[in-house]
Amino acid sequence: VGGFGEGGSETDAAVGMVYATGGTGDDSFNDMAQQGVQQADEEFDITYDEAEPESVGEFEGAQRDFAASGDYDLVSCIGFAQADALSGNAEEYPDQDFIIVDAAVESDNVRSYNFDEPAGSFLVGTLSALLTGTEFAAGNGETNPDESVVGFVGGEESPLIESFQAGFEAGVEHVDSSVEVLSSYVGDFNDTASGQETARSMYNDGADIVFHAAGRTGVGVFQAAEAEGRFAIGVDDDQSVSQEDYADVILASMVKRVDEAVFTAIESVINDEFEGGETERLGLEEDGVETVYGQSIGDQIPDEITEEVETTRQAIIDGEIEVPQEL
Amino acid sequence: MSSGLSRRTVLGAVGALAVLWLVAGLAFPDSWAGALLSIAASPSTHTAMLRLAVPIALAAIGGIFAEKSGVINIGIEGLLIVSAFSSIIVTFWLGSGGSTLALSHHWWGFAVGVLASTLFALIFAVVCIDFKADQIIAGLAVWLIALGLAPFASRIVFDSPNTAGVGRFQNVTVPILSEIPLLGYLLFDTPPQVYIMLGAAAAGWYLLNRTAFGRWVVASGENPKALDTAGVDVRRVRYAAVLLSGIFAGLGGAGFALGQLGTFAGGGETAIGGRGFIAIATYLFANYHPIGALGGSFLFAGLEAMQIQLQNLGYAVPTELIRTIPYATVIVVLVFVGKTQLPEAAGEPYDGDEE
Amino acid sequence: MNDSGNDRNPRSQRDLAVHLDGITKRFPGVVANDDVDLRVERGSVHALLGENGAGKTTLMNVLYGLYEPTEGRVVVDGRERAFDRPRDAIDAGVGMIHQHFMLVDPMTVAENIAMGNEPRKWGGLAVDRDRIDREIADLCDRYGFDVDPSATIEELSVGAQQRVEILKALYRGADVLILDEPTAVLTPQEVEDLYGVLEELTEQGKTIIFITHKLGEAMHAADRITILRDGSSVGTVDPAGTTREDLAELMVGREVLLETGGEPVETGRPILEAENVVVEDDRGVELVSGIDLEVRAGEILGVAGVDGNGQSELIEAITGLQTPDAGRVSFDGTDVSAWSRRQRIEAGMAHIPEDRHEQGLVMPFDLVENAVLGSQRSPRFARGGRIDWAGVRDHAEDVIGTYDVRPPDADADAESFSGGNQQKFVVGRELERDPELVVATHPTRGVDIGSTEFIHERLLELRREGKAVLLVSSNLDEVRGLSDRLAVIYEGEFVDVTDPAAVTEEELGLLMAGEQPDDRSRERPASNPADGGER
Amino acid sequence: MRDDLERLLERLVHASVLERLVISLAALVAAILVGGVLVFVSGAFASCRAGLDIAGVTFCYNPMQVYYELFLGSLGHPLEGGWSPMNYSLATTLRQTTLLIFAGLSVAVAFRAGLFNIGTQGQLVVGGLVTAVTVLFAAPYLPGGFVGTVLLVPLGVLAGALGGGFYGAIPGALKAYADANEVITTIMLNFIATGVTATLLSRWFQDPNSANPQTRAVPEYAEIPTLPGVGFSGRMDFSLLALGFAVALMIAIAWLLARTTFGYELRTTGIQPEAAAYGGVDEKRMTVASMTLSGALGGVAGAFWVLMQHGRWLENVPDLGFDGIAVSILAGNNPLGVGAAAFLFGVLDSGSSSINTSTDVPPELVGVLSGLLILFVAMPEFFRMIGRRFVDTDAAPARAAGGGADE
Ligand SMILES: Nc1ncnc2c1ncn2[C@@H]1O[C@H](COP(=O)(O)OP(=O)(O)OP(=O)(O)O)[C@@H](O)[C@H]1O
Ligand SMILES: Nc1ncnc2c1ncn2[C@@H]1O[C@H](COP(=O)(O)OP(=O)(O)OP(=O)(O)O)[C@@H](O)[C@H]1O
Ligand SMILES: [Mg+2]
Ligand SMILES: [Mg+2]
Repeated sequence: VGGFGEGGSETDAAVGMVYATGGTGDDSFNDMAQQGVQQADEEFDITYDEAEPESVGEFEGAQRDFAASGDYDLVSCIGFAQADALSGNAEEYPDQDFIIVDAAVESDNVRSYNFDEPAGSFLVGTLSALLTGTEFAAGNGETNPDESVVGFVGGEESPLIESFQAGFEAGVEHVDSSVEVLSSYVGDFNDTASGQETARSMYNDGADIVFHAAGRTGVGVFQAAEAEGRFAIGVDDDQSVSQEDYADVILASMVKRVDEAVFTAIESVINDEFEGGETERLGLEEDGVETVYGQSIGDQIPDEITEEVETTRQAIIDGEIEVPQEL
Repeated sequence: MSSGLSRRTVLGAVGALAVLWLVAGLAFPDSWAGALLSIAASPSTHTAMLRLAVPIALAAIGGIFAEKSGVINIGIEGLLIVSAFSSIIVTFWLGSGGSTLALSHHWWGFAVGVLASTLFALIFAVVCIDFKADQIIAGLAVWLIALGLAPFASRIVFDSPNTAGVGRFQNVTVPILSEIPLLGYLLFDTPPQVYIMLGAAAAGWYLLNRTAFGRWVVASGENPKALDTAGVDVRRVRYAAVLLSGIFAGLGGAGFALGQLGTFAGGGETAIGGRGFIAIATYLFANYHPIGALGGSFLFAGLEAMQIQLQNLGYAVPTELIRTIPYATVIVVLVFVGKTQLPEAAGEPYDGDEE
Repeated sequence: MNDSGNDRNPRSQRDLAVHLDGITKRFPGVVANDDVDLRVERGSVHALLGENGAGKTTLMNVLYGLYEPTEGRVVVDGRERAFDRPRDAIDAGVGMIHQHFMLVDPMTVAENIAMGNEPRKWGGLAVDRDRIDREIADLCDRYGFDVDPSATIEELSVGAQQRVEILKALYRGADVLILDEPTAVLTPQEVEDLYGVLEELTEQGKTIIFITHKLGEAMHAADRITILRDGSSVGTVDPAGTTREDLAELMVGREVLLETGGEPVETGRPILEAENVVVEDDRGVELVSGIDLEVRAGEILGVAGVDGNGQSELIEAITGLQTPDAGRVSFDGTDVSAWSRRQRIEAGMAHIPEDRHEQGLVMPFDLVENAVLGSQRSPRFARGGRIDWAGVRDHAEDVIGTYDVRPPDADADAESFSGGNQQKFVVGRELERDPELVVATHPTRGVDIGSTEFIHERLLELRREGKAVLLVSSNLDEVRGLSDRLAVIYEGEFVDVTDPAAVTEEELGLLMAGEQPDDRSRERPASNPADGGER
Repeated sequence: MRDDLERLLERLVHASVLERLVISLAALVAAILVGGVLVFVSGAFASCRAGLDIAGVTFCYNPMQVYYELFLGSLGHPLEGGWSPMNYSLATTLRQTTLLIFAGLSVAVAFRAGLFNIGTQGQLVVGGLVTAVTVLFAAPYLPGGFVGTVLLVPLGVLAGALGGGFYGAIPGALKAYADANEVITTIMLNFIATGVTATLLSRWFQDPNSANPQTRAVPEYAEIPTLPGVGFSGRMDFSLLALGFAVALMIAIAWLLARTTFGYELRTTGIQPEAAAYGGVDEKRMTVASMTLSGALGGVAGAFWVLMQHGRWLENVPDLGFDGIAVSILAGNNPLGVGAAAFLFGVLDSGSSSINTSTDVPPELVGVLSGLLILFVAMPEFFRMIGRRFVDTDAAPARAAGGGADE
C-alpha cells in the first residue's frame, strides 16, 4: 500500500539517515546532519529517507530497517549513542555502507567521523574569558567589566556533554584562572523554561557570557541573554543564523561540521570512492570544529581578542596546549 | 487513631525550622544555611519563582474546580501542553509581532490557546460526565493524546517536534507602584502572565467561595444528590467546572508558552515537563483553596528556582540529585500534610436516575 | 400559587393538594409502582405505609420529579403537571425530605437551605448572605425552630439536620411536604417533637405526606393512611377506624405475629468481656468512653441506642475492626486486645455487620466467592495458600439452601440479590462458622417481616445452643423481644443495663435520649459494674 | 435467525469478560477510525510532492498506507515476498510484547488491589539498574559459559525484582501508613528514580569506555539465551525463552489472583476495602504487599530490558512503564488479557518505526493512537449505548470499569 501519488524514480544514490534522539529541529546537531544531506540533495540526484528514533533502544531497528531493505547506498548514523547498535549491524550487513558521526566503529563497511569537541569548547572558553574582563557592548548585550564570570549550561549529564564542559572550563582557566565558571545542567534537552531560568540566574550572578551544550534547552539560554542584556555562545551550528531572533546576543558558536561529514560521505558514495574501516578525526586542524562568530555582532569583537583566539587555536593544533578530554 | 499530624502542627514545625535556618544563615553566612539563605533572599530567585509558578498555579486552580465538582482531572498536564502548543502555533501562523483588530498576535494566540484547552476539557467532560468514564483513566488518556498530538502537529508544520520561536511577552511595568520597595519589582514589574495568575487566583477564590455557582460546585462534589434534589442540574454544574478547569489550565499553558517559552519543544515530556502533575500535588497540598494553591505553587516554583541557583554555587552535590528536590518535597508535603479530604463524591459519575 | 392559606376543609373532595392518578413506574425487571392512586387533601397529614421495597419512595420520587412515571398523571393543586426534574416540583410548591438527608455535610446550614435558590446581589455576582440569614430567622420564628444558620451540617444532631431539611423545603415555598421515613433515625422524644412540627405545619396550611413502615406512627400522626404492597395500592384508610392488626395484614398480605421471644436458658461461662473500652476519632473526641460489658454463653445481651452513639465503634473494637484507644477485650477467658481481626475470626467470633453492602458482602463477587469471606485462611477452605473452590462452592450452596436465599443461584453476583436475601446469606455464612460468639448489628435493618422472623429465630436457636450473642439494634421491639439483658448506649456510655421485660418503651426512649426515667425498676441488677450513667 | 443473533449479542453485552473483550475491540476500532481521520486531515497541512487533490486541497497522507505499515510492518510485511517469520520487525514486536507483559502485569496487580501504580516506570528503571549492577558484580566470581547463564540470569532477574519491589514498596508504605495518594507519589517517584539512578551511574557505574550514559556490558553469557536452532538470532535482542517466561508468569499471576488466599484478599481489598477488613485482611499490609509485588514485576521488566535487549543498563530508559498502564487498562486489568494487549502495543511500538521509515507521517501518531485507545476503553458506557441501539436489551446493572473479573 503506497502513499497518495507516490512514484519511484531512479537516482544516483539513496541515503538513509538515522538521527540522534531528540530528532531534527534541534537547531543544532541533528539539523546540521540534515543540512548535509539536503545539500547533497541539491547538488546531486539523490533520494533520502529519515528515521528519528526516540530512544537508544530504537537505533538498532532503525539502522536495520534501512540496511535490510537493500535499497540504500549509504546509511548515516548520527550520534555516539548509535555505536553499539551499529557494530552489530555492520557485521550483519557487510555489503551495506555506513557512516557514524561522533563515535568510532571498527568495521570495513563503516566510516567513522569524530569531532574534537573539547578543543572547540576550549576556544570558546578562551573567547569568553577574554571578553568578560573587558568592557564590551554589541547588539543587545554588554559585559560587566567589574565581574569576571562566565557560565556553561548543559543538557543531560553524560560523558559527551561533560567533555564540552571540561574543554570550556580549561579554555577559561588557560586565559585567566581568576575568572569564575558557573556550570549547571538542566537535565533535559527540551526544557526551554528551565534553560532560561538557569541562564538568568547565571547572568544575575554576574556572568557575562554563557555557553550552552543543551540542544533545545539552549534556546532558553539565548532568551535569558536577551532579557538580561548579556551574551551567549551557541553550539553545533551557527546559531546566530538558525536562531536568528537572538542573533544580537549570540557572540559566536562552537560549530561542529557534521554537515560536511555527511556531505562528503555521500559525495564519495556517488563517486564510488567510499572507504570504510577508517576513522576521521575532525579537529581544529581539519576545521571539523571551529569558532564561528555571530552573524550580527561577531565582527564587533575586538581584533586583539579574535587574534588571541586564533593563536590559541594554532597552539592546540601544534600540540603546545593539551586540552582535557573529560572532567 | 490519628496516625498523621495535623496540618497546623506541620506548618508550625516548618515555621520553626525556617526561623532556625534564618538565624543560622545570618550567623554563618558561609555555611550551607547561609548560602541557601542568600539564594532564597535573592530577587532573581523571587522573579524566577513567579514566572515558574504560572503554569502550576493556574493549572492547580483549574484542577480545584474540576475536582471540587466531583470530576478528578488528572489530565491537566495534557491541557497545559495543548494550550501552550496551540498558542505558539497560532501566533506563528498569524505572524509574531503583528496585530489584527488592534490586538497583537500574541494575544490572539493566547486566546486560541485557552480555547483549545477548553475544547479538550469539553471532550474530557463529555467522556466523564455523559459516558461515565473512569476519570483517572480518561485523564491519563487526555495527557497521552496531548503528549502525542503536539509533536505530531509540530512535525507536520515545522518538520520537527519543536516549533519555531515567536518571541515573548514583554514585562509590564506599572508606574509608581513598581517603585515600592521589596514588592514593587515582584508584583508590578513583571510579564503579563504573572498578573493573570495573580488575578485568576483571586477570581478563583471569589468564584468558589462567594458565588452561588461556587457553592454548587462544592455540593456537586460532596453530595450531588443533594444538589440535584435542590433543583440544580448536577450535570451542568460539573460541565461548567470541568470547562473552567480547561480555561484556567489554558491561561496557565498559553501564558507560560507566550510569556516564558517563546517556542514549544515537543520532544520527550515536552516543554511542560510534568508541571501539570506538580499542580495536582499543589492543590491537594493547599486543600483545594485557590489562594493556598497560589502559595503552594510559589513553594514548588521557588524550590525549582533555588535548585537552579544551588547548582551555580558549585557545591559538590550531584546535579541530578538536586533536581529531584521539588519532587521529593511533594512527597514529604503529602505525607505530613496529606490529610487532604477528597470530596465525598469525587471520582464517581453521577447518575440522577439511580437510587 | 399559595392561594389556600388557611382554607381548611379536609373533607372536601375537591380540595386535593396532590392527586396521583394511576401511576405506574417500571424499572428494568421491576415494577416499582403499579397503577397507584393517591389523593392527598390539603392541610392534612397523609401516611404512606408499606414494607421495604413496596414502592413508597419510588412513588414520591415520581411526585418530586426525580422519576418520570411510566404511566399515569400527576396533579398538584388541581393542575396536571409533568415534572422533569425536582426544580419543576419545587416551583409547583412540592418539597421533599429524603430518607437519606440531602444535605452537604461540610457546608453551613444557611448554604444548604438556600442551595439552588440563592438570592443574589451586585447584579448576580454575589450571594446575598444577609438576606438568607434573615429569611431563615423568619421561618424559625414562624414554625418555632431553633437552628444556627452558620453551623455546618456535620456539627448538628440528626434531629437538627432533619429540621434543616424541613426548613430547606419551606424556604423554597413548599406547600406540600413529603417526608420519607422521617422517624427512622430519631429518638422517641425527637419523634414527639417532629409530630409537634407536623401539627404546626398543617395548622399553617401545609400538606404533609409521610412515608413509614411503622404501624404505630401512621396510626398516631396521620389523618389518612394509604397502604402500598408490592407496588400497588391496597387501600386508603382512616386511622380512627382501623386497628394495628388490620393495617399489618394489609401491609404484609397475611396475618402477622407481632411478638417474638424465647424461654429463659441456663447461662454459662462468660464468653465476651470488655473492660473500660475507649475509642476516639481522628480528632481525639471520645466516641466510646469506657464501656464495660459481659456476655455469657447462652445469653443475648442487647444494646439499644440511637444510631451514632458509639455502638458502631464499640462493635468494631470488639470484633477487631478498630483498635481501641484504651481498655481490654477478653474472649473466652483470653485477653484478645492485641489480636487482629483475623485471629478473632479464627477464634470463633462471628459478626453480622451493620452494613452488608460495604462490609458483609463484596458486591461484585458471586455468592461462592462471598461464602469464603473471613474464612479465606481457615484450614477448612485453604491449604498451602490455595483456596479449595469446590469446597467453598458446596458450602455456599449449603448456606443458600439452609437460609432460603432466593434465587438459589450461587453464581449470581451479590449485588443482584435483594437486601433481605443478601442479609440472609450473610447471617447464614456467619452462623455456619460454628461460632462461640455472634456479634449482630442491626441484623434485620431493611429486611422484610418474613426474613426478620427467620433471622430472629436463628438467633434464639443459637442462644439455646449455648452460644453468646451480642445484639445491637435501634429497633426497640427487636432488642426488647430477644435480649436477656438490655444495655442502653448514649454518647459512648452505657446508661443502664436492665431486664428488658421490666422496662417500658417510654423509659427506654428516655434512656436513649440521655435522660433518666424517674422510677426505674431493675429486677435483675447487672452482674458487672456497667452502670455508667453516673460516670 | 435474527432472534438467535440478537440473543447472542445480548449475551455478549451481559457477560462481563466477553463484554470487556468486545469493548476493547470496539475501542481499538474507534481509535483507529479517529486516528485515520486525523492522519487524513493533517495531510492537508503537510507539504508533499504529490498527494490526493480534493477541491483544491492536497492531502498528503494515506491512512490506509499508515495502518498497513503499522500493522503489517510490525510483522515484517507478511504479504510481501520473501517473508520469514523470524524477521527483525517481528522480533521487535515480540520483544516489546515480552517487556510490556511484565510492565502490564505490574500495573494490573496494583490495579486489582485498588491502587493506581503510575510508578511502574520508576520501578523498572531502578530494577533494571539493580539487575545490571548485580550481574556485573557477581559475574567475576562465577564461572562463565552455560553455568554462568544458569546462575546469572536468574540472579539478575531476582535482583531486578527485589530492586523494583523495594521501590514499589515505598509508595505502598506511604499510602498505608501516611495516607499519601499513590497516584501522586508514584509520579514523583518516577522523577526521583531518574535522578537517583543517574547519580549512581555517573558516580560509580558509568562505563568508562563510552560517552553514552550507560553501565558496562554484562558478559554475553549473562544475557537471556536464545533458543538455538529455532527462533530469532541473538542479534535481534529477542528470546523466545523470555516470551515463554513472560507468558508463564502471566498465567501464574492469573492463578495467584483467582485461586489463592493472597489473590482473593488482594482482589477483595481492591473492590471493597471495608469488606476486606471485615474479612480479616490487614489492609495496610495488603497495600504494601500488593505494591511490592507490582514493583517487583516492574523490576522484572527492567531486568529483561537489561538482560534481553541491551546487555547493559542505559540512562535513557524507554517509557515501558507508561505503556504498561495502557496495556493494563486495555486488558481490563485481567492478567490473561495483558498478553493480548501487550502484543497490540508491541505492534504499535514496532510499527511506529515502520511508519517512520516508510511514510512521511510523523510517528508521534502512535502516541496519539494509544491515547485515543485508552480514552475509548475508559468509556464502556459509550459502546453500551451504541450496542443498545442495535440490541434492545434490559441492560444489566452498569458496572464500573476497572475491576474486571478473572474467569
Ligand atoms: N432506580 C431503580 N432501578 C431499579 N429498581 C429500582 C430503582 N429504584 C427502586 N427500585 C425498585 O423498586 C422497588 C420499590 O422501591 P422503593 O425504594 O420505592 O421502596 P420503598 O417502599 O421506599 O422501600 P423502603 O421501605 O426500603 O424504603 C424495589 O423493588 C426497588 O428495588
Ligand atoms: N438500582 C437498581 N438497579 C437494578 N436493580 C435493582 C436496583 N435496586 C434494586 N434492584 C433490584 O430490585 C430488587 C429488589 O431490591 P431491594 O433491595 O429494594 O428489595 P427489597 O424489596 O428491599 O427486598 P428485601 O425485602 O429482601 O430487602 C432486587 O432484585 C434488586 O436486585
Ligand atoms: Mg430494601
Ligand atoms: Mg424507601
